[in-house]
Amino acid sequence: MDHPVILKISNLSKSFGPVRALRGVDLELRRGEIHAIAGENGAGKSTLMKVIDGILLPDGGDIVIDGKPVTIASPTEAQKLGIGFVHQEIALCPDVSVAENIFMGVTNTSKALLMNYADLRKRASAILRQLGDINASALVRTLSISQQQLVEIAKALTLDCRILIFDEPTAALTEREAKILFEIIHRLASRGIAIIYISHRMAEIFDNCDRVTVLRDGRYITTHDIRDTTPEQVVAAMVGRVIDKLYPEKQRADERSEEVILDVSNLCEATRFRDVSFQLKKGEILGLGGLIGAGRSEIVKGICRLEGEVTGTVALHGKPLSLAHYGDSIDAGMVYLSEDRKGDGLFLDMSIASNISALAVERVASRAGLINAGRETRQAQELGRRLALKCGHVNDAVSTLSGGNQQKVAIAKMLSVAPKVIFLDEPTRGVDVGAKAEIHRIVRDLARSGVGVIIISSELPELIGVCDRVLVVREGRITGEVTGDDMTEENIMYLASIADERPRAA
Amino acid sequence: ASAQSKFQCKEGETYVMNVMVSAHPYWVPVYQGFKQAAQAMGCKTVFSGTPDYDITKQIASFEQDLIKKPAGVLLHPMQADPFIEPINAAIANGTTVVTFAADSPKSKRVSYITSDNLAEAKFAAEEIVKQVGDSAEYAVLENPGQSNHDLRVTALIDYFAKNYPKMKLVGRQASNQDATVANKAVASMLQANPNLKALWIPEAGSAEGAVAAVLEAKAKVLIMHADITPATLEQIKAGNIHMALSPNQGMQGYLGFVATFMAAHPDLIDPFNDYKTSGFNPMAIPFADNGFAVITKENADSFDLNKYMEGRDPS
Amino acid sequence: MATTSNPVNGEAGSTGNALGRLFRMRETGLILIIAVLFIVMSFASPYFLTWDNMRAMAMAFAVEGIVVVGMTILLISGGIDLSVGSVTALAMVIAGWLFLNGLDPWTASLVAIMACTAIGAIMGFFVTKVGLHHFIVSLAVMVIARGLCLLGTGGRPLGLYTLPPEFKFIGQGSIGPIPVVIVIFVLFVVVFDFMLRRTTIFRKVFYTGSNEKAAAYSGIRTTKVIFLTTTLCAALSGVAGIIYMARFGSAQPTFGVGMELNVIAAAVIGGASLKGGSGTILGAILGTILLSVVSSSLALLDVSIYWQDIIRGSILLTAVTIDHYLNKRRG
Amino acid sequence: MATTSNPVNGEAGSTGNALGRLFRMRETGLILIIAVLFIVMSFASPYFLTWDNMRAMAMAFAVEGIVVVGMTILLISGGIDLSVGSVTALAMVIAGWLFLNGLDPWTASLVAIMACTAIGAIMGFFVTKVGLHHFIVSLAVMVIARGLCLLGTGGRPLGLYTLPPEFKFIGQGSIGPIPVVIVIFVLFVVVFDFMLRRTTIFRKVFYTGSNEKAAAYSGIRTTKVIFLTTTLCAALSGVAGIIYMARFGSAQPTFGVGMELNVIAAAVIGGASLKGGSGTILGAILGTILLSVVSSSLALLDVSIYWQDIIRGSILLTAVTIDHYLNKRRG
Ligand SMILES: Nc1ncnc2c1ncn2[C@@H]1O[C@H](COP(=O)(O)OP(=O)(O)OP(=O)(O)O)[C@@H](O)[C@H]1O
Ligand SMILES: Nc1ncnc2c1ncn2[C@@H]1O[C@H](COP(=O)(O)OP(=O)(O)OP(=O)(O)O)[C@@H](O)[C@H]1O
Ligand SMILES: [Mg+2]
Ligand SMILES: [Mg+2]
Repeated sequence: MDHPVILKISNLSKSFGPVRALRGVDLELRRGEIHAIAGENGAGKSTLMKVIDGILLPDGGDIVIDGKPVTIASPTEAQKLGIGFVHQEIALCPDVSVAENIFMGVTNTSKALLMNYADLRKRASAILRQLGDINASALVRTLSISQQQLVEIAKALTLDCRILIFDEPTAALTEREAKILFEIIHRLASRGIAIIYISHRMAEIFDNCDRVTVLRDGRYITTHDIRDTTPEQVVAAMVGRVIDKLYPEKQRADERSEEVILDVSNLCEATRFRDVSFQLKKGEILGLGGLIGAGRSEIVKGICRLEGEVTGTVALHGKPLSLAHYGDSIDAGMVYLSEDRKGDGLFLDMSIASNISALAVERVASRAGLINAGRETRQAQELGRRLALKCGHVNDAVSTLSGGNQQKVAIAKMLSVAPKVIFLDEPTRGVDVGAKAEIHRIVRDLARSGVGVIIISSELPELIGVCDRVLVVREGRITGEVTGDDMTEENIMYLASIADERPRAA
Repeated sequence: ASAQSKFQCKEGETYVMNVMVSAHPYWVPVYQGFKQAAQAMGCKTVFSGTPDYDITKQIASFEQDLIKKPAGVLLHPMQADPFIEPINAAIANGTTVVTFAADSPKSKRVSYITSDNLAEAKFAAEEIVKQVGDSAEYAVLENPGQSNHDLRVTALIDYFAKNYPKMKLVGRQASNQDATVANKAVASMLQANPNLKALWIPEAGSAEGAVAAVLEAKAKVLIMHADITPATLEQIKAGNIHMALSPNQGMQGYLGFVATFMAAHPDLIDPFNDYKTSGFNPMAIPFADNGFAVITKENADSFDLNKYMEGRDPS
Repeated sequence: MATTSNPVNGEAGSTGNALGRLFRMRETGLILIIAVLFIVMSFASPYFLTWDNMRAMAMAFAVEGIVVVGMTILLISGGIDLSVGSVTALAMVIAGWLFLNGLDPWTASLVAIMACTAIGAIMGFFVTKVGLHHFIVSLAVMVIARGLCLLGTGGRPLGLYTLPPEFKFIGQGSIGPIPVVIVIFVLFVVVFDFMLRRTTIFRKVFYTGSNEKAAAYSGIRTTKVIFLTTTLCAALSGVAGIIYMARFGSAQPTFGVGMELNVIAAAVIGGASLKGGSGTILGAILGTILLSVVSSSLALLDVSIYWQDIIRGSILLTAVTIDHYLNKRRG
Repeated sequence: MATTSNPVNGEAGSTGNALGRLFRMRETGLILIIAVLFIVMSFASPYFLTWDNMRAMAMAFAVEGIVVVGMTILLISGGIDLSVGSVTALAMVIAGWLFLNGLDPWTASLVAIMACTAIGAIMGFFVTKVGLHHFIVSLAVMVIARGLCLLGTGGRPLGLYTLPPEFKFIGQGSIGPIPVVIVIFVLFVVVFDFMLRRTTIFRKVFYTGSNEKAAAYSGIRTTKVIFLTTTLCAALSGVAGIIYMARFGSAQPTFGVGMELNVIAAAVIGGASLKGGSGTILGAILGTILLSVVSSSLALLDVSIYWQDIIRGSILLTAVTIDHYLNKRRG
């Protein structure tokens, strides 16, 4: 029953200066299988994929395709060998239409002299229709981050390939899009295409993949048939220990408080949302659920005056706030972790330390406004340790970190100001299981210590696992609320997608 | 009309003075002379050209002048050859052209009015020898590409080489009419040549920077330059610049106007030559020298352009 | 949703009719502004809307327009070139010098253009292989090329009055009532505008400029693209230099000083981004026309030279502000 | 057992001694290159390593260095300013004109600097409120400011020989053996270098230039930052203009043409990125020194003017290439 091996990698290694990202990695990929790669943040998964795609040249090791040893020197050569790649970091051309982005690789190798835009648009629309609602003529610049992720996926689907790599494609997607994606992936696999699938979501791996290979610290650890293993085993192989609890304990009954930290009422914005009212109580973690584009991010950004002209009132600890600007919101103690860490979360070329202090540089400065480099470094080290940040030195540029570690820097930045209310938009996007549990624990500690926490997550298990209460948003309105045992994926999905807005019978 | 002088313009008869880098102060007294002559003869004048150092733009402005059918244009062509066709086309269409301060010799322009750069250079050379002797070190600044400045410099060097072979050229730097560049260049020259005795500069802008460098280095160097600006004038008064040679801009404009007017009215003359059969303009003056003035401490007060322009209309 | 699509980038929203498409075009704002300028000017001066004035105005920007084409493509790919003025002058000087030394003017011109192309290739090398920034490389080349001009001529213009009439025809002749220079200019604009909008090769220029990494991930050899656009810009500067030479019948070592700012400004006014990824030839040429019409108009109206710069700068600022509001969406 | 890779640590950086830190500095490459140039020159000319020559060379870049400071800060914030030359000239013209009309030179200078600051604020307004690009706004302002210079002087330099000696002292005096100009220059460099490295306010300039959106998402009022850096650059140009005026004893309406390229080049050579987010004052000043030392050396050696540009451009290209390799990591 075993299909023939299409790609075989042995003893592959790759270093970035002193950082040994890959040290003797093996991988075997068979026709028609969906092969998961698991590993902590910075384990070397993306680096391995970049080597396979010809973006990075390995320092040593062999790559064999169809029994023939190959060297893959560029993405073009990878394409010729039939390798397609959906990148972890979205890499699209913002000034160019969706259709052209999708067919960029095809255009590149095409022998045609002239562009056929009508045809591109037609074909792009056909692919996009499977994935979601995106206009093929829109400029990528105007898309939300999740829509861009879908475009990335669409891009890979156009390639005529035998090996297709997905590097955390669902990190920015909701359950619904992820489900569609898996249908597509299974279809492709059944046609004999070999799929490499990288994810930190164990459920996805176990629901969809055939085999899983685990990397740790750039080393090959093991490969298992999914049928012969369990999530616990995989996680243990990843982190080298057993993680017993993925989610921290929820709010206990005796911890419930009627004290309102944040009171939002009748918040409206011209186009994106209206009549948003809710209360955040002391000690609880409030979740916002919904489909892509429902407007969750917009609501939260509206509350802390990051975007849009909003009306309505926001009161913190009973005191109505008059915020003109996000700076005021930070001063008042409300901070927002962006869902787009690369676009508006981080200063990629700047050091880890200065990224972490960016939210309030004053905190690492003397009263006269002089930055104390020692204090800045120490702050970064402390927060880095708390979040298990894996990096060389806190003075290195953030761009040298793996995706998940960049996310940790973004979170560290939020924590640096000791906020009163913290809005976390997709806080564990791309973060590995261990660190995720760590972040969840930190969030719970924050809530316990009286900080208001609101989490937006497209990963329903996370929402359910972490939050005490979930508000569901659809088309810019809050359409329902679930708590306790009602917090199920079905209920949330139902509220997020029903056509009419009948209040749900409790 | 018989009572009126023939040296008068008809109603609306207009003469244009067209230049490049039109905001340069050099043109100001030239245009005053041009206007004074025109007013005396009841003619209208227009000052035109391009503010840029750009030949394409100057040609465009020249061609746009022609659209308005002026009687004549007194032109300072930025480059000789590019203006051949435009000048010839203008003359074919009934607008006469006279050049000044720079020429387009291969064109059919009727006359050329200029100061004699060779004479200026020779005068400067003799004056330098008079002041510092005939066996001293000297240096020059220059602006490669600008013909009249080139001439002032090369003529002086040649003159020394031929007549005073013991004069030693120790520095030759491009300053491109920029005071700061000149300042830097002269500062270095002074370091490299402690025995430098004299400095010849073909225009005034560079002289402003050069004199600052000489003062900053506390060196004793004789500075001579061509043209004049209020700043160098004050340096002359203070004795920091020895002397400046300034073309008679007023005469250049005045003579320029008269020559253009004459060229536009060839019927006023019936000379003893073959102009009727050969078809050339009988009013042609192949070359007219407007002369130059020597500015020293003694007469400096008469060369204050700002004072001169008080109460006068620059346009 | 999110359909604020802009057809700048070839992907013309061909759903609407022709008129609708015109209104959505990036260039419409500029066309309107130029139209208003024309209307105002034709009231202000009876000479403005004459054939001769139009011809004179067009002649003033036509050759520079060819350089603008090259610069726009380079800007789209994310580069910039400060050396265009010097390289244009160098083309004149090389061709002129070779001609005066006995070569026929056509061969001389070809050699000169090839030399400029080589200079572009050298810049491309320093940018793509060494990894320096376009700005600094082209600045150095600007200085070096100017030096070569001076060295080749001793600082004096080369008189090329003896160029054969067939050659001068390029710069001075007319086809019917239309100057050859303008015909050549229109040809370059139309061809490159079409290629940039429609050919697969030039689309890669947009991809590279918009996000070099994304383009590279799609298999586009971005360094090759940048190398080529850098070379092309220098080559077109060389072509412009030859046409200038034919037009002026001389080679001027000091020609084109400061041209780079004018050329870049035209492209930017026309919608090219200094960050790369966007721009059109049509827009850049409209930018050139705008700048040129303003200068020409001030000269035609005999505006005092002491006021010209002030008015010119103010019109420029006003025009880009209006254009910006007309294209508000592109922030 | 969890991770064998480097733990988060900050000590590694501060463990090295001062020498080690020096070697890791961005500016070390430039310092080395300049040092080599000095060594070569001191063999080539006996006059090079004299106090007088050092003083003369320093005087050659000191005032422009103040503009370089402003430009570097502006570049770090992601902007650019082409108008610095015109604005410098305008400061001279305004102060000179007011002085000739009876105002005392100190007040006149203050008014002039305030006027330049206002021009910077206007540019800042167009960039941050209207949303235009720095390039095009400052280009328009460059033209307008030059026009104002011409209008204010009728194109003629203003002779200011009558400036009182206390005022001329700024530009021509010495404190001990050191010219006041150089003292002022060093003061500006030290103060701004320190502020840029250490103060929270200037750190926000880096954030803004590195990623404007992320800066906004960190609560930084990026438009305010950009407005201020734009204004500061113009104000420093004004200061430079006043010092030039005191030094030359005249106000030249055509002063500083082309200065912008020199100033930007210096900053870029010194490591400032045209994309914003990086750069240091020290580096930019080293860039200025490099450019200036090369020019001075060529003049000192009396290299033929026809060769100077070629050599200058080549040294520039060589220097940035070497510096690039010495800083390889920053690609
Ligand atoms: N360009 C680079 N320069 C220096 N170090 C790098 C670079 N890219 C990756 N690394 C390092 O290589 C290691 C592996 O990174 P990689 O991106 O492959 O991790 P990953 O397994 O994909 O992690 P994640 O789950 O967070 O995406 C990390 O330590 C990272 O910091
Ligand atoms: N910059 C923008 N320009 C125009 N429309 C935008 C922009 N950003 C977001 N939108 C639109 O606003 C709506 C809500 O956006 P958003 O994607 O942030 O919602 P969300 O509920 O947070 O979903 P997600 O899961 O994608 O974060 C969507 O229709 C989106 O397309
Ligand atoms: Mg990764
Ligand atoms: Mg969102």
